[in-house]
Amino acid sequence: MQKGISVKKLINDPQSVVAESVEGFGLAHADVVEIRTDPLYVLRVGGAVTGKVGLVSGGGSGHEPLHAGFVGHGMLDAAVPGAVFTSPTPDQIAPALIAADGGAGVVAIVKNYTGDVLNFETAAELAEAEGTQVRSVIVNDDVAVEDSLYTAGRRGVAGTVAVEKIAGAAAARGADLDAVVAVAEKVIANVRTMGVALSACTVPHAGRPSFDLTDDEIEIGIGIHGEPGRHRIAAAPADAITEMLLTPVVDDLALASGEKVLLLVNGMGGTPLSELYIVYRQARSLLEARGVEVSRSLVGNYVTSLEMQGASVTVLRLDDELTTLWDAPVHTAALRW
Amino acid sequence: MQKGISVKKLINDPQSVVAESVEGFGLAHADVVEIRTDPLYVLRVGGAVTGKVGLVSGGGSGHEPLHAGFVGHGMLDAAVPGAVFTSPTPDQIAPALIAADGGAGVVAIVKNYTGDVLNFETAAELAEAEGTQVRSVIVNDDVAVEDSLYTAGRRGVAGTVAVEKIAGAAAARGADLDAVVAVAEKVIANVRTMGVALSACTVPHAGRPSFDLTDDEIEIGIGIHGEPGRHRIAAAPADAITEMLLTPVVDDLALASGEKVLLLVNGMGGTPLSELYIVYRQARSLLEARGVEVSRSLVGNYVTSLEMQGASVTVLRLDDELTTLWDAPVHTAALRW
Amino acid sequence: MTLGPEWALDWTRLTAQAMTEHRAELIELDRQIGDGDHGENMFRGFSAVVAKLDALAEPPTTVGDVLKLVATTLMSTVGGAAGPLYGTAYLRAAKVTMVDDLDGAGVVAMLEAGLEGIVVRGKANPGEKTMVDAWTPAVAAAVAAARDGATPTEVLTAAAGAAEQGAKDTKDLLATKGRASYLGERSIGHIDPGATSSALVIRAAAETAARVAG
Amino acid sequence: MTLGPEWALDWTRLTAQAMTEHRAELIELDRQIGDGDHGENMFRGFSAVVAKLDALAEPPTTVGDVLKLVATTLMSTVGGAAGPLYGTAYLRAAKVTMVDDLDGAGVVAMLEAGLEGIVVRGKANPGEKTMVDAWTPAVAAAVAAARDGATPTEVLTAAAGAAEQGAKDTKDLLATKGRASYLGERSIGHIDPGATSSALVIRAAAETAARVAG
Ligand SMILES: Nc1ncnc2c1ncn2[C@@H]1O[C@H](COP(=O)(O)OP(=O)(O)O)[C@@H](O)[C@H]1O
Ligand SMILES: Nc1ncnc2c1ncn2[C@@H]1O[C@H](COP(=O)(O)OP(=O)(O)O)[C@@H](O)[C@H]1O
Ligand SMILES: [Mg+2]
Ligand SMILES: [Mg+2]
Ligand SMILES: [Mg+2]
Ligand SMILES: [Mg+2]
Repeated sequence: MQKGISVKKLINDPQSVVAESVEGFGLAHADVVEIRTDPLYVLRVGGAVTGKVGLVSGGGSGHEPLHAGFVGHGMLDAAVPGAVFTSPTPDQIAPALIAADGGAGVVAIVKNYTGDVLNFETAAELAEAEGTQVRSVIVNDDVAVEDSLYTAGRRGVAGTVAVEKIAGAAAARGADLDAVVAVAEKVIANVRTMGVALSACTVPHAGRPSFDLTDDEIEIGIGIHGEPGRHRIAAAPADAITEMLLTPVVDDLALASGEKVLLLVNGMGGTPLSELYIVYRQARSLLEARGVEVSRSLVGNYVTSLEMQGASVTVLRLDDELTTLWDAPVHTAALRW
Repeated sequence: MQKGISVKKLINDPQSVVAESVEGFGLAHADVVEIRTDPLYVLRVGGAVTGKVGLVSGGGSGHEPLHAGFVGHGMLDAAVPGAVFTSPTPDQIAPALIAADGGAGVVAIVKNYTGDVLNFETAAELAEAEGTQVRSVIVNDDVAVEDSLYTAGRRGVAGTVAVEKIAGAAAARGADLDAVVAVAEKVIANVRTMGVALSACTVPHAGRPSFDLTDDEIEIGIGIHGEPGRHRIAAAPADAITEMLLTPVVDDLALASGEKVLLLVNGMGGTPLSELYIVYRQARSLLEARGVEVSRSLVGNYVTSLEMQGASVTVLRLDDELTTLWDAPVHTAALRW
Repeated sequence: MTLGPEWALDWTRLTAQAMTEHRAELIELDRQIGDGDHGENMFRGFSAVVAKLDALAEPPTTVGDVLKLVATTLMSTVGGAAGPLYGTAYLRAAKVTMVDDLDGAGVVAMLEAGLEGIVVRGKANPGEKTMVDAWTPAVAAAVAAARDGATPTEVLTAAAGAAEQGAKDTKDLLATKGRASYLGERSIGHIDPGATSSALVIRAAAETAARVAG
Repeated sequence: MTLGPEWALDWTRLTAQAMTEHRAELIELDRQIGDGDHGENMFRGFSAVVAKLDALAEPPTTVGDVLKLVATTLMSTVGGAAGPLYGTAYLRAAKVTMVDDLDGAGVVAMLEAGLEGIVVRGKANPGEKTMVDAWTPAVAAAVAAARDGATPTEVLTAAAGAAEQGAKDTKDLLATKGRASYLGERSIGHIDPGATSSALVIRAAAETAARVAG
């Protein structure tokens, strides 16, 4: 087997990974979340805030701290974890939607994968039947998936953090359902991401790495489910790789000189923070060379793919509204200011 | 070569890893730090606070976010990064000590390694010669190193975060040099750590993993420099491993029923957050079974060993003073509340 | 020979057994062009179905009762893309099988409803490298066999063979739906996991029908 | 024959060359029982020393001048344990060699001062598996040779052989100082990197002395 891959894990039974991990998470962060089991979901401590639009997200596990790490004040009201890399089921999602409803309706933030979209769709129907108004937004920031005519459409990846943070801030300051959906859609329209993998990851139940990569190969255009990327190239210096990631992002956004952006360098889980800052340094310098101002930054492991080594570069075009909402207070397990 | 090891990195020239990474770090966190080059160190933005005791730490790089990620308000005033896993030199440390001096003297927080101790010793002499009063505390929380008669003494590992946070809070609320040293020593006397590695890490210039481990072996009692541990055992479930880590920690602290503690589960860099919460869950349950109350928690990658897979369990005995100082506001790149 | 609720129970249990036996194979197929969970998802779902069957107080009185239980259980335990797709397929199939016994035409109607459910949910056309590429030839073969007056067992056996061939034939297809579509050209050369599990489901139907038929 | 500043320059450059050539070997030794940086540290330090030598405006007038430059440069570029230890060794050696020329006794005094610097800083006793275990036999051999009236070259050659043997003999020792001590029993069976680099330093001294002596 190739290097860069470990099949060893700090787990007990592969079947109970999600339940045990979420339980530990709930114990460690009892100041911001409470855990509901059977069905399993994570709720903001104290439950829905009366009169506030609720925000719910979810998806397969393995991307921690996404989504549970973003439940709390000023971001999500509930998160629904599926099995590792497997979208949760409607009977988990629907109760979370209902629990997050403070009477002003709920926005479901769904990453664009067939499974997530279908399961959230059904869940929304179930919740609506119980009297909870649900609106969904679909995050699809991954520019690696080029032509949506020939694919299931762009994937939702690291840009999800920006959607959750900004929509969460809008809801916290009292925006109504339409307004929260509108600002979420605005983020989605202005955020793009591209990722690289230096190694694969190992899904607990699979017991072997998600793809095979030799010592001098890397995958460009990966998603966050350990899937192979669009193409494989020879290993290259960080500066060159960063340019390969940033260029399609900037081009797709058609960023012009003078614009301001949020630059998010996201680790896939197994890459040292120090390397993320090397990528950040180069991405920032390339943006500045185009006259783009990096007015906000985030560097760290936010939307991961288990222990995969690699990173993604996300750019969000900012205006005053989005900047103010980004800066608004947030208090969750993984994001706080 | 064994699995669990990648020699691929998101870097450019191995010789410039630290400089580029720190540069990126400084750009991303210009709200809390400023970077000094030649010699290289990280300073709290705006420099020393007049009348406040300065706090400086440092050591080899490769443990990010330690120490630079803890520079800011309520924690460190300066951090000095050496080459990867190599203590910085006196001519880097001395200017940082001097720059952190607001007139009330400086406390140097040194992890107990021969290199760090010797280089900080020389630096303190140089800084004293320039009129900066320097006191040093030596962090040595690693219970894996059993008998200091036959070793260089216990190593400083993840407990360093608690020392820096709590001493930083004391300094921020106006404690004088003696008082800051006293509270740092109190933390040191009451904090213990033990770690495990599931895989090794690769130092950039070495180009090959720091030790060899087969697919069904793990190392118990590791440090944070990719060194092998005290012994090697067959891979085991997370709950069993956690017990092996927690037991010597609790025994060494002689924790009694009814006591309160801070429980820190620290990732070595390449282990998913979800697994750290599985370890946290079991460590907490074992502590509670002994009647020990986990009144504060921290789970995440704080003192890492590049991309090593593994974790450490740290317990700090808390009293009201330490709890209040732990809870005090902090605003750094990696710790904020 | 017709097929009743007893058969539907046998079919379901044999499907669960097939998912256990082929769990690793389906994981491996999904690892190649997806995210490596399809075998685990189907295994988890059908294990839950068997648990539900074991706990049944009353024996089901129609084929549709069994299929509805399978539908709701898969929907709430499988997750991913396969959960809603199989869930809807079984739900639609249940609606047209709320009868004691299925003859050849009844079996055809059941398969048609299943395929319809998948297409309604997933909006895939044939040739997009999905489970539709197992179900479409299966339904066509079933229709042809029934037209020739085949027994339910013969209808299902024809459908199973066609589904297996359909699944194999996904190898040369370029994926344009589901997770494999992200791979673009690199999806070619790999068999679709969902089409493979679909063929297992239909083969289990045929095998248990043959047993009932004696 | 005596050894002057020219020799000290040659010695230093040859040491730098040795650290370049043995960089990977020293990293590998340190990887086994330490943190894998010793070769890189010594390489970085002596590369900086050579850069400083190349930039010298005036040629140094004593051996001590050269050794002092080496000392301060190592101190500010090596880091880790080796930086302060070698730095202090060279600094102490410099203090006793502020002369034009060293005879056999002068060479002995230089080596003794170097060892003393290491011990003052690191507080290791012989047998703790550190660089002290190369320097201690080296000094002993140098003392013995000088007592027998050996030339500086002969003194250094004796010291180099003893240092090499001392470094080799660290293999069977249990480390109780430095990073290797954390390994406990597992440190046995590996040669100490710092003792090995020490032997390289002293061998370079002997080789360049032999060249000067013709
Ligand atoms: N739009 C679709 N229509 C029909 N089948 C689909 C569609 N999308 C995916 N599939 C099927 O689902 C299978 C994958 O299921 P699974 O791995 O369980 O879910 P996920 O893709 O969410 O991980 C694919 O092999 C394919 O056969
Ligand atoms: N207390 C000590 N006294 C003498 N030599 C020591 C001592 N501690 C360590 N050493 C030497 O230092 C060497 C390691 O140097 P190096 O790898 O550069 O530093 P570090 O251990 O900080 O990574 C060891 O091989 C040993 O010879
Ligand atoms: Mg999946
Ligand atoms: Mg070192
Ligand atoms: Mg899948
Ligand atoms: Mg070393």
